[in-house]
Amino acid sequence: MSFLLSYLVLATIYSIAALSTNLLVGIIGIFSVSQAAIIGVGAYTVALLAGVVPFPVAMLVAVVLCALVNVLLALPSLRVAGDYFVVTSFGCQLVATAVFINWDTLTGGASGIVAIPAPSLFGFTADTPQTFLVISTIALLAACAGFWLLMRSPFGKIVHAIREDETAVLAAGKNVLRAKVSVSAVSGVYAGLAGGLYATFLNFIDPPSFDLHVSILILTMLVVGGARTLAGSIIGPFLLLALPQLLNLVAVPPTMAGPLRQFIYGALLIAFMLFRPQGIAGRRL
Amino acid sequence: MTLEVRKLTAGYRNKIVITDVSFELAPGSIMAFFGHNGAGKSTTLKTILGALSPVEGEVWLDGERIDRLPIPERIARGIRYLPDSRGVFPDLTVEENLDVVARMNAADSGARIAVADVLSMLPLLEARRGSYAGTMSGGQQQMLAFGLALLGSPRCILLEEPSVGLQPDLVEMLFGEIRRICAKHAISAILVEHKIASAMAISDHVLIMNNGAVVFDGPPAKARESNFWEFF
Amino acid sequence: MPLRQLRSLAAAVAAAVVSALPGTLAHAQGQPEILIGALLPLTGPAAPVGLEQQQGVQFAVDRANAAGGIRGRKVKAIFEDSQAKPDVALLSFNRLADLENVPVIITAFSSVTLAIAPLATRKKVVLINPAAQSNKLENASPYLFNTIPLVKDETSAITNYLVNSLHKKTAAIVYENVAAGIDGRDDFKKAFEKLGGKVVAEEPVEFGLTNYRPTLLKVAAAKPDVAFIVITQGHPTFVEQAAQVPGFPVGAGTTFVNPLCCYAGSAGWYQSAIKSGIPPELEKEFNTRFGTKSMGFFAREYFNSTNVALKAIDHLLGKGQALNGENLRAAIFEVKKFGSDIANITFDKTNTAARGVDIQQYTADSRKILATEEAK
Amino acid sequence: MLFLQLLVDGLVSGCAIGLVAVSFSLYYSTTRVFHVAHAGIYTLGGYLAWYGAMQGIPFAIACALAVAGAAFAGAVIQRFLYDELERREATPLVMLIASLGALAVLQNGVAMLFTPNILQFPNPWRTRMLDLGIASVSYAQVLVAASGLAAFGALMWMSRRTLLGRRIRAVASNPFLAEITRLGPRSVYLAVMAIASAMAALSGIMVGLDQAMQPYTGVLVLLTATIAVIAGGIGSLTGAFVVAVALSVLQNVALILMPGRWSIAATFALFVVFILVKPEGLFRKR
Repeated sequence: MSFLLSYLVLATIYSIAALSTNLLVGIIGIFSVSQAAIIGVGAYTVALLAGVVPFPVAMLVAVVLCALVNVLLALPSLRVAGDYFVVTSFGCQLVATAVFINWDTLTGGASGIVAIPAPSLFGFTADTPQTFLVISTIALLAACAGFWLLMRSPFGKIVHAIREDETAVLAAGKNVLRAKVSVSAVSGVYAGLAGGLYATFLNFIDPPSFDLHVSILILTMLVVGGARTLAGSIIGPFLLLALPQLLNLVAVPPTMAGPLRQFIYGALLIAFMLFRPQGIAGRRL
Repeated sequence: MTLEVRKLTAGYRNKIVITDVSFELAPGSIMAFFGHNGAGKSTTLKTILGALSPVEGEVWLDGERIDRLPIPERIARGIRYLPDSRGVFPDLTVEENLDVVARMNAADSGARIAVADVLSMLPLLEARRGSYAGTMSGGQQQMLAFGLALLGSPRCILLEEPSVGLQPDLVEMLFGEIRRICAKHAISAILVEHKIASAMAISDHVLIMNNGAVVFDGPPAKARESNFWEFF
Repeated sequence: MPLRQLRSLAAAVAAAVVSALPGTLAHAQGQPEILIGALLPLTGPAAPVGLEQQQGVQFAVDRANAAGGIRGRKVKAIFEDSQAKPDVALLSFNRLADLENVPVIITAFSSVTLAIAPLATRKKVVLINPAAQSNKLENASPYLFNTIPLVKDETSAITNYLVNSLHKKTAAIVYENVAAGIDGRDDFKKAFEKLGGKVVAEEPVEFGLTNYRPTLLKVAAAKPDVAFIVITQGHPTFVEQAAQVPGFPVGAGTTFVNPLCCYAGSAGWYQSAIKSGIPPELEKEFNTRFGTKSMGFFAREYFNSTNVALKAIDHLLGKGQALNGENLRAAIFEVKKFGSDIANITFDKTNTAARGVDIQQYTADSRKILATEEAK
Repeated sequence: MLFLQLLVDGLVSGCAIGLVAVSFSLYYSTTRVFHVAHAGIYTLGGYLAWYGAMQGIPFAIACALAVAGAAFAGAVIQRFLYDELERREATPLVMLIASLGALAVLQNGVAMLFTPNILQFPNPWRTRMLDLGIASVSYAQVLVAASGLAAFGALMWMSRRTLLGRRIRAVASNPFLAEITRLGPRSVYLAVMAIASAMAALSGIMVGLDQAMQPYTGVLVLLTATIAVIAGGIGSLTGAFVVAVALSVLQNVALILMPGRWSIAATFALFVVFILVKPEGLFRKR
């Protein structure tokens, strides 16, 4: 059943991506639509390094780089808030996609990078969905544990307070800047992790794998699953990745199938926002 | 009685702020309304206006029960509200401010006060007709806000801290206008104010609240003698 | 969402699942259907192309069934949406391979095909690529068959003609900023410069956008002898806007630009074309079936490639062998020559078909063949 | 002259983007809802007009019907989505996500109804050329520019001179006061949405007439427009229009110096820098 297994692998990878987005959007309230760009940075880094250095080293470099880039992209939110930042974030996403496509000496351009080696660790190579699922599940569990600990820490409480009322936290003498930067960095680490796993699982990456639609898909996963909670970031990806497979069972004319699926995604977003904005297992947005 | 508030209990989500508030207001009379921050003054005014729904109690205006009506319906019957700030449309000129409100309320039966009346009542506005409201001083904006509240056929004006940010001479002038216009047009007013002396000077009636309950209700003379000032 | 609504939603989903089940279970009884998979971009910006490809596949399947099926067995095409995205395609591939157990999958788009090629090798599923031309497809998988020459081969044919027969010395390149366009750009540049030509401008157009004017103006301003065009979408609009640009040079391209033909604005332009014919009665049948005006390049190639798969399956069943990917791969090499009204495709040791290439020139309402370079 | 032709083409496309920018700005500054689905309305307008034209309806009438249809669609979104959300006290984030949902519904609804193919209008006159001396433009381009300028002018006039215009500005600048002075903010929102949708649709129709249409192109147009709105200064209609035209001209003319493949990225990178340096926009609101 490698269909089921590869579905599970992708769902775990997207869960890590959703956690990354959750940290920014749900936890500190930076509405980012450029998470796919960060995941892309992680994926390209690992793809380029995978054959050169051992897998864990490539992963480490990707994770650090992503943390840096994510902090850099989140910085404008300190200066411009709300809808302004959404547009800035859109802009960052488009710039990233253009770089992936046009910096072709490094990224392979629009044709992407093929034959990325599967991850190998202590002589054990994860080149099937079965073995990869072990790696991706461990990664997801680690990410969940990190998220859980972060939320329970005193630091997590400050972060929640910032989303509720930033000025009050500032007035209380807490370091808002440090809190925001730290959470962005953790979010970047998660994105790098997701990107590295994605590249080594698919063995192939190209710019559209990290474009605006992917950012919005991850956001949709987060929203449907439920923002601000751990469970939401996991339920969402598992559900939304399964949905197209379910829809395949419904008899519709093949020409309609594709737009219909996107149509249903849209309708789902509307329905959730109207009737259950906290998603399936989240808290009030 | 223009306004009767009977046993009003109201508040926000899961939090009752005022309990059992009752008072009456005669036509043309001004009620000074005092109390600490958080005593329930604003909540009372907002419940009369309709921005909050009462949990219990009733509000009557000119013999009609209005506490279940939506805000615009209450405005149509003569309730007016002057917020403590942002009482004007900053992107419109003085004339446009008055014009748009007057025209949207022109269909009311018995609309008595027109734009021209307001301009003659508040000559300061006449001089600034073409200015954008947002560019005017706080005092001028407060005058305009008061003017907007007068348009149509007001019966009862709820004034929330009208003196905030005004120079003392302007406060006296504004309060004088309020007194004069209310008397002339038989409009009643509730005046929430922390400039106690100035407010008392133009009031017929004083209401003091503490912790969501009315602790004093009587004429200004009696209020001056009472011991409720320890609350302030 | 109130519980009641949730429940009715769940009921609707369940009903849909149940109603679809008989269809998927049908082949479990009696003479089993022959299933072939097709992984096409049915949504997103690439959907117009995907839908045309889908019609081609469906047309071949319909005709096979109308003729009594393959050795008495009905054929069914199972379509999966790739959205032209590798990760979506990966899941769809696994669905087709694991759940439906198809021996062969017809693919589209270089990125998608490249992403699933390693899996196809591992799972022994034949991939047939009828239209993607990325050079990386050449050695992507022993199970991948390209029924179309890759971009470098076709490009060299038209480039030869431009330089040697038409004596063009300078060229500008207008390319779509996606894999196919970029490959085309690079291959043309390499081939053209090798023959002594000079590329004076390289200008991209964004996929899915329809304002070509700034690009066209810039190309015209470079005053090249010829403009090499690599776009896969929006051809009529492209010609229309090129005609509005004074001094726009004569255009040239490969099979991709087939639909540029036959407008006043593109009269005199050249293209190479993978030799592929279409009998008028077949095109008419296609048009009646799908309500189209012509059977486009993608429809033809996907129709033909589906027939390649069916013919190999027929060969396999004729030998009494089990229908699986491994046997099918061998069968394709055994059959070797797949002749049809549309094209003669030969797999001679390599996985990429050798096909003849025509050099055509357009008039305002038709095209004529100037030269033909036969398959080597 | 390459430069002049690029300049003129940029001005023409700028009028179309300007119209989207102005309508987005009008709606955003009045309601503070970041209405991403505006891109879907832009797309819908073009397809409705195309459908009318394909039925043999004269272009002007098809255009009018499509504009009315788009205005109606916008009003439906306002009434049954944004109003409902506001009643539920939804946060801006929830509104934005719902709007993204509405965008997907509109784009894919159009794709399902009219196919996702690139479609062209059947009217033959649209490609005829007009020589302006310094540059030449198609009849359709003339219509793009003329409709953009006319609609912008009409909006400015409406905003200054009519009761509705004053109500809109009043509601935009102080919604609570508008509620308690009976200016009817809800009906103003509905009217603003209808007007904004009509304008976006007009732009979508004219661009579709000039170039061609695809269900998914509206997003990039809207993004460029929102950049113009923010750079122009939120609430300044003139700012939005002027910056949109300037942006379009800049994108076109910059091609002389820069490879085209970097132009979209350059625009957005420039914007990100701009927003950090001057977040209040170029045209300060009074």
